[in-house]
Amino acid sequence: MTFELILFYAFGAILLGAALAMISVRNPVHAALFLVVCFVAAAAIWLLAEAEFLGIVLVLVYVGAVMVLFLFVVMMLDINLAKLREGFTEYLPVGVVVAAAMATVLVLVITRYITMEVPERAGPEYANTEALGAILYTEYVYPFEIAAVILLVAIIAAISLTMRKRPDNKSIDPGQQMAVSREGRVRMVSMPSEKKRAPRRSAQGSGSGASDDDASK
Amino acid sequence: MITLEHYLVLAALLFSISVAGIFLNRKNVIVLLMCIELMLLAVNINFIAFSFFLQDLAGQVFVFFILTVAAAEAAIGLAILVLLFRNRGTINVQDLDAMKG
Amino acid sequence: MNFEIPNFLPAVPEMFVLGMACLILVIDAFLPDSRRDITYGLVQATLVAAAGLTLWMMGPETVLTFSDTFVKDPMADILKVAVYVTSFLVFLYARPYLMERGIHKGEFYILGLFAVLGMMIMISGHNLLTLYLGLELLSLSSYALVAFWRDSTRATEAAMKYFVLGALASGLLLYGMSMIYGMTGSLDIAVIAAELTAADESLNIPLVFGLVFLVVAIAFKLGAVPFHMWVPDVYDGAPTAVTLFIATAPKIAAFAFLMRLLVEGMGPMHADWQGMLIILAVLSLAVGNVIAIAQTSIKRMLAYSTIAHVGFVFMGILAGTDSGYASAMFYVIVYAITAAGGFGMIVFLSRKGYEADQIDDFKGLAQRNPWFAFIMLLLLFSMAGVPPTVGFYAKLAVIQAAVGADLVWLGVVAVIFSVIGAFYYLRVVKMMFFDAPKDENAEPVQPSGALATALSINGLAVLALGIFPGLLLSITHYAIIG
Amino acid sequence: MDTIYLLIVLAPLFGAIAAGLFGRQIGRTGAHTVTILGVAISFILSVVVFWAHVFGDAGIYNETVYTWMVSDGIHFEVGFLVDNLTAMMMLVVTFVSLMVHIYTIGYMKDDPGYQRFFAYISLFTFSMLMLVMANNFMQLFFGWEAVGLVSYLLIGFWYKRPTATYANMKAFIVNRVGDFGFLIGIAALVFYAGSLNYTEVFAEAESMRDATITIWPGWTFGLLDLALIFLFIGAMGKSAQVPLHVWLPDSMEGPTPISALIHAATMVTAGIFMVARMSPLYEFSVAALSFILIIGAITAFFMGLIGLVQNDIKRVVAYSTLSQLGYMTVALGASAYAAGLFHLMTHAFFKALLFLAAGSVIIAMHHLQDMRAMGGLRRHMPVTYVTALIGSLALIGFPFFSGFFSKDAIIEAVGYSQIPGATFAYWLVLAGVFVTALYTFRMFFMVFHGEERYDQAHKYMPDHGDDDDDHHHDHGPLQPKESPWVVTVPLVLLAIPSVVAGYFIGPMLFGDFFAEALFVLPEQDVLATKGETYTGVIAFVLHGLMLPAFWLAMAGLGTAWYLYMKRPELPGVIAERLKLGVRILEDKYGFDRFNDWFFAGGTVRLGRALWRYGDALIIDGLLVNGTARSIGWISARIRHMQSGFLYHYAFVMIIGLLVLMFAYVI
Amino acid sequence: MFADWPILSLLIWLPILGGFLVLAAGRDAPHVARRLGLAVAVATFVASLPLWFAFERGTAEMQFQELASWIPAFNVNYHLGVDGISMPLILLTTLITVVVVVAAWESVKDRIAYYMAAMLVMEGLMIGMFAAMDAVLFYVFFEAMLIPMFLVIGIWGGPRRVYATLKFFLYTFLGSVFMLVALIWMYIQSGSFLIQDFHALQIGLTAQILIFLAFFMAFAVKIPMFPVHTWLPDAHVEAPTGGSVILAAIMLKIGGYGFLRFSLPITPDASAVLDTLMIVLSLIAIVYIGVVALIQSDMKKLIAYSSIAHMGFVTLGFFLAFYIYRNTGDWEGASLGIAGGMVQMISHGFISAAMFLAVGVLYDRLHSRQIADYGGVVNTMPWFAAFFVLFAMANTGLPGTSGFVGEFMVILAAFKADFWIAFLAATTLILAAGYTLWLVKRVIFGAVANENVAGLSDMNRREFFLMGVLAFFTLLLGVWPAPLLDVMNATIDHLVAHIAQSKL
Repeated sequence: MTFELILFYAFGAILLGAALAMISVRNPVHAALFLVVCFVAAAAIWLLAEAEFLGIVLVLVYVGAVMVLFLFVVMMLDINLAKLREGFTEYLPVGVVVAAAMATVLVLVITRYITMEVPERAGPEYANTEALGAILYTEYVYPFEIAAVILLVAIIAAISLTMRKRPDNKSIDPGQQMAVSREGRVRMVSMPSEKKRAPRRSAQGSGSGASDDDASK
Repeated sequence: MITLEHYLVLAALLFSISVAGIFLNRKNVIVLLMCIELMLLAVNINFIAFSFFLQDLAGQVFVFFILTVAAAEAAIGLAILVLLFRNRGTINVQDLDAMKG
Repeated sequence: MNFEIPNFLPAVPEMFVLGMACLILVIDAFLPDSRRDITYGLVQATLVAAAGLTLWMMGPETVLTFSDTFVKDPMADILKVAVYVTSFLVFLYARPYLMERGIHKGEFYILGLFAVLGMMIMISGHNLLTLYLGLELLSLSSYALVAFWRDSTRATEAAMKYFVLGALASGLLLYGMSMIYGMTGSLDIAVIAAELTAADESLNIPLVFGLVFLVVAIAFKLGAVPFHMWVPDVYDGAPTAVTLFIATAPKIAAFAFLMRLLVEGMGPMHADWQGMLIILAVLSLAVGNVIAIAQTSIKRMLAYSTIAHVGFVFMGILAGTDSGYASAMFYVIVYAITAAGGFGMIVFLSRKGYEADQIDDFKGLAQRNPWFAFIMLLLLFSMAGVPPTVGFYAKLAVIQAAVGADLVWLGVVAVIFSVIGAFYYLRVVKMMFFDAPKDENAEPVQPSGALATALSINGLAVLALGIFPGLLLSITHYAIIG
Repeated sequence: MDTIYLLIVLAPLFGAIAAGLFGRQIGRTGAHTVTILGVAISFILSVVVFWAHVFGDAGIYNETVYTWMVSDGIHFEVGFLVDNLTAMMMLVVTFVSLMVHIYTIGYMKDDPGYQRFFAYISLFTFSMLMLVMANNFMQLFFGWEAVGLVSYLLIGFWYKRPTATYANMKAFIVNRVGDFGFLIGIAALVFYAGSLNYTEVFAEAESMRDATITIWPGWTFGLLDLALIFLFIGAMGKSAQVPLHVWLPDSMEGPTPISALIHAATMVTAGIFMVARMSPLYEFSVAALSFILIIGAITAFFMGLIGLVQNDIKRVVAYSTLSQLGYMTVALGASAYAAGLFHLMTHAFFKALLFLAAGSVIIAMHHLQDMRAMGGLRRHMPVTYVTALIGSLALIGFPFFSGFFSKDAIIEAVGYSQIPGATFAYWLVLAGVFVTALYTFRMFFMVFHGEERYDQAHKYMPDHGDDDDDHHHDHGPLQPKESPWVVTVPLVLLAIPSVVAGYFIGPMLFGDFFAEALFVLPEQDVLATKGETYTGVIAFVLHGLMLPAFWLAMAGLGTAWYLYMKRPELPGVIAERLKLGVRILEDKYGFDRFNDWFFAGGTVRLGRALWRYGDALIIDGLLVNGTARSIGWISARIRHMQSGFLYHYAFVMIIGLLVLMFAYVI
Repeated sequence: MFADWPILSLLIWLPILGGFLVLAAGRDAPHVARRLGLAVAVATFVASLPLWFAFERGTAEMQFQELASWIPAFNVNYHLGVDGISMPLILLTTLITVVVVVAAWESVKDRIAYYMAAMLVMEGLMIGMFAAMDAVLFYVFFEAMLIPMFLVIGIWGGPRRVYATLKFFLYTFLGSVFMLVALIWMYIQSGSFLIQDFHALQIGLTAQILIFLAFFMAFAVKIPMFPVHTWLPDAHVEAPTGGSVILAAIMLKIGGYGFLRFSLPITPDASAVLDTLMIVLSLIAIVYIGVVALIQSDMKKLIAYSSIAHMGFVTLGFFLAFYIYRNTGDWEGASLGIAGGMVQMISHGFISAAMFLAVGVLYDRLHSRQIADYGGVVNTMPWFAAFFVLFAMANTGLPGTSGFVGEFMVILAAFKADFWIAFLAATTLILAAGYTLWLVKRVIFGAVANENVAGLSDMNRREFFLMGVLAFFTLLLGVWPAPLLDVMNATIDHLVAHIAQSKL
């Protein structure tokens, strides 16, 4: 057993263990943290497969950004943990059986039918990032552009879905303030001469009406 | 010597775990999103392994894009999640049954 | 490193749409809520112009560019035009719906336009990567669109379900792609096909293994049983304007996706995926038609009917012949047009605070407005496949493909289920024509505006295409066979 | 000649159309004028034709009028075959019809359906003429059914009476049973001969004798026997032979003129005519002849017996008609076609006479038909009395009256016959003579002699038709008086041939009158045997006086006189003694009850069961709605697959994936 | 001179476009709708007359052919033509439509323009179906016809109209889709949708049997045969008078036409194998349905069942051929049976139309179809009673009426096949008389049953005209069927010669 293999097994075990933990823990924060462990372990394994750039990206982008986003959301949402506890063990057997069946099929096919010669390790002069960069902007320029669009869509979507004007927000719109005209603010009401209580009411009514108009602009 | 099978089996197991996670998880939508990330990770391992064993960078490029998309996906997913929480006050998967039949 | 500047010309429509999308995005940001019509107009103009561009550039030859990640062939051109047309109709129908509910926002059109772009990319994808990215672009836009009505609890829930299942399907697709990539060593569709032809027997199992994942993902996207579970809930939960969108044009793109992946890429493995598609087709026909009967919501009913229609589309494809593909393409386009009309009718009948998404809401439509009852009748009979509507020729074509592939039994199964299916379409017709309107909507429907005109044209198109199906059939034949 | 034949047929049709469709416009007088004119033209021309054929040298006329259609090489045509047989039938039909037309003017004078009635009887005349003049089976069948139709319309003429509408339906359906056989018989003949034309079919007769048909594996049947027996079933329906006789007594619900015309003189004899017309075929089938003989004999005797217990004057005559038809049938069965036809002719006259006389009585009794309320009418209605006496004597076969000749000829012919069953038939027809005389004079005495019992009229008044407008019987005690001339003249005119028609026995039976029309195998030619000894009318009568038939008739007459004139209380006592027998007779042997219960009721019960269990339960309930329901049920169940839960959806997807994988990878 | 004119296209599109015109012009003006509807119907009828007069007798060729490319992708053509089988049916259709349009004059009060339009469109579609020489064209018309009929029953029908119309639609739809598969299969084999090419196709026995069964599903439902007949009584009972008339007079004929046009010539060997089945089912229709008709308490249901029984004669006549051949060794008699079936179809078109119209006349007055609600109608409606009795008699197959001709021919032919077939078929003489006359007795005869009947008024001029027209044709065909047979004989002889050739 080579050192590489030992590393592989070690990280593999960490990866799988963390994955199992992730799907079984109750607390989503813990789950997120286990996922981080998964990513890190996977990054290590990728390094073993000479995908240095992607390994680093995984840690930087994923752990650094995406998982933080996850954690952020988890923390932000005030989730009732007690309620989230129910029903896991009840369906566990079925789930395990199906997952095991799936794993069995996958593993069987892989081990039985797929073999490739282990290639020579690249020399130290080989720069994975450079090679990747070279084709990314030439051969894969079209997908690259699409990826950009996808990110743009994600931005638009995220903003349009989550950004909202809070109705209880008390901020003032300066533009609106500036645009106000006299006519819009005060309405002169000619009233017939009246008796007793009636005049006060009517004056109040027209006044509030004017301010309503303003607010709606 | 790490053979292709090693990677692929690892990815397969990871894949199976994530699948199990998706349909076992009845508590929390956010964990579902994480399971999906896990699944993409498994796929990425596959691609990287193949890329290495085929000595072909296309696999890695693919992974690169998968990571990009996954990030975008996560953003949208989380946005929907937030929206869901705002609307319903819960992200319990079992409560998402307004539509059925 | 020898790198050539790629030929951008074939991708001009894509570039145009992208540019316009970005432009509109910017313009929209500066528009007040009351001026959203400008966004709408620009988007529609973009679609029209894109259609013009595509038609102008249309040619019989197959052009590959961007290192063979992009393909332009007659099928791509025609499907793109179909997407533009359908999307145009969709936006047209959606506008009054959005306006009445106060959600007439630019995002809808912009996301829609990005989705159209995603579809175009899928249609022109010639590489697993571009296909995947196009799919994701479409999917992500769709997820956002479904959740787009933020105040609707149902819409949000639907979006969540759609998203999770969609992501799962993407995962499966990627897993399959990784296997195909591993076995053939390439992401290029043409290379994959060539490798498959040359591949020896030992590779067969892992290839089928990968193929299963691809088929599952495609089935998910089209909504074939048992990967259909999202369809009813999403159709039901999404605002009707969005349902309208995701139920129509993306099916065309999904068809293209299927064509590129299975037919062009995995063509040599036809024998394998034929069997899978048969299973899916039969299941879709059965489950879709049977469950639709029990529905009370017309959106859910149409959702299940979509599932059944997917079964028919598969029937055309699994025949594995050019005429089969052409028939499936015909079917998909016809379905998109018809479904647009069907959902458009729901939009047409709905108003603020009243979604008209229950089958009951169609009661007495013939008394309230006979013309639109007639239009809806045409649409429903087209879905049921009753001549002289175009739906019949769609069914005729795919059944012919299946029978031509010596799958007579499949044709028989299909027609039996189409009879079961006819029942629930007829139920709607029955309510429209034979029942009295519900009390709360007894007043006549006043047709107004572009929606009414477009719906009429849509319905009559279903009839006109039924009386003269030759043109569209010839076009699809041209697209596939040349 | 063509024009004449066409005119004979079409004149009554024209009259019928005129009276039927434009009855309101032309009025009552117009209606009877035009129809009588039509029939009179027919009659006169028939006389001309008869003259030309019998005394002139007009050969057999057999021409096609027009081709009805051609299919598969078979020509379906309308055409006329006129020979002596046809000429005689035409004469009888048009003569009796004319008489009835005239009589009807008086009989129906108060009826609101006057024009309609004339239209019907004219239409009948047309149909009957089509029947007798047919030269092919299709036209025969046409006439056959058309007379049935008119009979249906006329029996139900007083459509307000439930009994009348019941009777006409019964008549039609029972006739249809016969027609059913008739049609199969025709089909069988066409099957072999490939033609509908008489001559062409007759030409095949001899060769058809050897043809067989397998009805059931292992059970072959002579084709000719089969065809002819089925044809005769048609005749049984039309000529009211047991067991298809049940409609005829009920048909008396119709107005009396049509009882005379249709149910005595003409239509019911169509069966006799048909068999005689088919003699070239029947001669080759001993089985069919034997069948005819036995059926005829049974009808002749047993239907006569029922006549003994009837109290309705028309029903007595009706049962007498049944019995006499039995005699004619027996004659046919014995190959004595000419005798049958001869009896047909004489019977037409005297039975029409009797019916019209009965009608005259009924008019006088204000539509009362029960003989128990009559009596002593001879004082009030001399003409009717005399003519009825002539008719009765003719019926019982009193020497020198027409019935004597024809009946004697039949009885003797049967006596000579060698057809299986002839002996049985002989004894029955002989016994029938006594019965005939008994019931005839029972009726005669009860009606015209004895004390007047009009005061009992209310007891026997029919309970139907009382909502009608003109059947007035609410005035004081009955004062019968002689009928008007339009009634009595036909009586007299019919009485004449009732007496003299018998004298044609020489040429008709033993001469060559029917030589061209009838065909009799020499070994079966009983009339020829009889004819060897025939020397003249007087000799025939004298010879007849030696025969048992005459004495039986006299005995019957005597018994009737004794029982109803001398000792009127005796019949009651006898009826008491022979309770069971009387019950059976009054029950008409239970035919009606059995038919109602078994055929009518059974079919309705069967229909109800088939409908309820076959159509409603199994096909609709189980198969059609059951399928719909089960699909709905399945739908309602499996829609719950769509549970709304995300993890279920994912689970289903994964299971789907696994299934595909297991199916295609492993 | 007419042979080159596009008469068939005219006959198809004139009523269809006319129907839409009626709809457009008469939506708010019932008078316009009625008059225009009648004008279109009459114009179509007049336009169909040249078919009769210019039709070349004595040839089995398709005449008045029109050919235009329609769906080149599938080699489907707009190919029309008529022969001796379809031409009389087209004329029947144009005539009956006039009758139906007139019949709706007063009795349809609600949405008359739609009604007229539905009827006219249906007319065009039915004519198209009879005239189609291309299988897809045939199928399109065949199915499209369901839509207007579906609406007619559903909108203007009785209380259970929804159940009835859904049943009608789904039954017929289920039947026809199998035919579609069969047509497609044959297209795959022959590369053409031309029906004549199908006729020429050599097909193995198993395939023939399957195709036969597919056609059987379509046409047996349509005609209808036992045991797929139960939609008919329901549809008839619930349909408005005009709907019943069209249904009985023409739509049922489509099944018979299909058997002649498709089943027999395309799958003669399968027909020979399965003819016992067909004959047994036909005889069941005659006997079983006849008995069931007897006990119906609803007039329309009774007549509907009687229609099924009469259609039993049609199918019986059609499928006797092989039996005759087996029994006698030659084909003589086969065309007699087929011609008999055809005559029966035409005749039934008149008689059933008249019977349903008669029920409609009563229904318009008392709004009941229950026999028990009537009695003694003759007292108040003598002219109606006269017509009713006439048509009742025609229904029982009385010679001199058209009802007789077909039955007579079929029974003659049946005897050539087998004694028992003829025997059972002939029982219709008794059964038909039973149920029809019992109906007559209960409805028409007797004393006035209740004050409703006492208040009836006799037919008006319009009703009189309708009855008169149908009576005229019923009698004409009964007295002189030769012209009809002259038209059909050549075609039928050709058909028999064709089916005598094995395709194996």
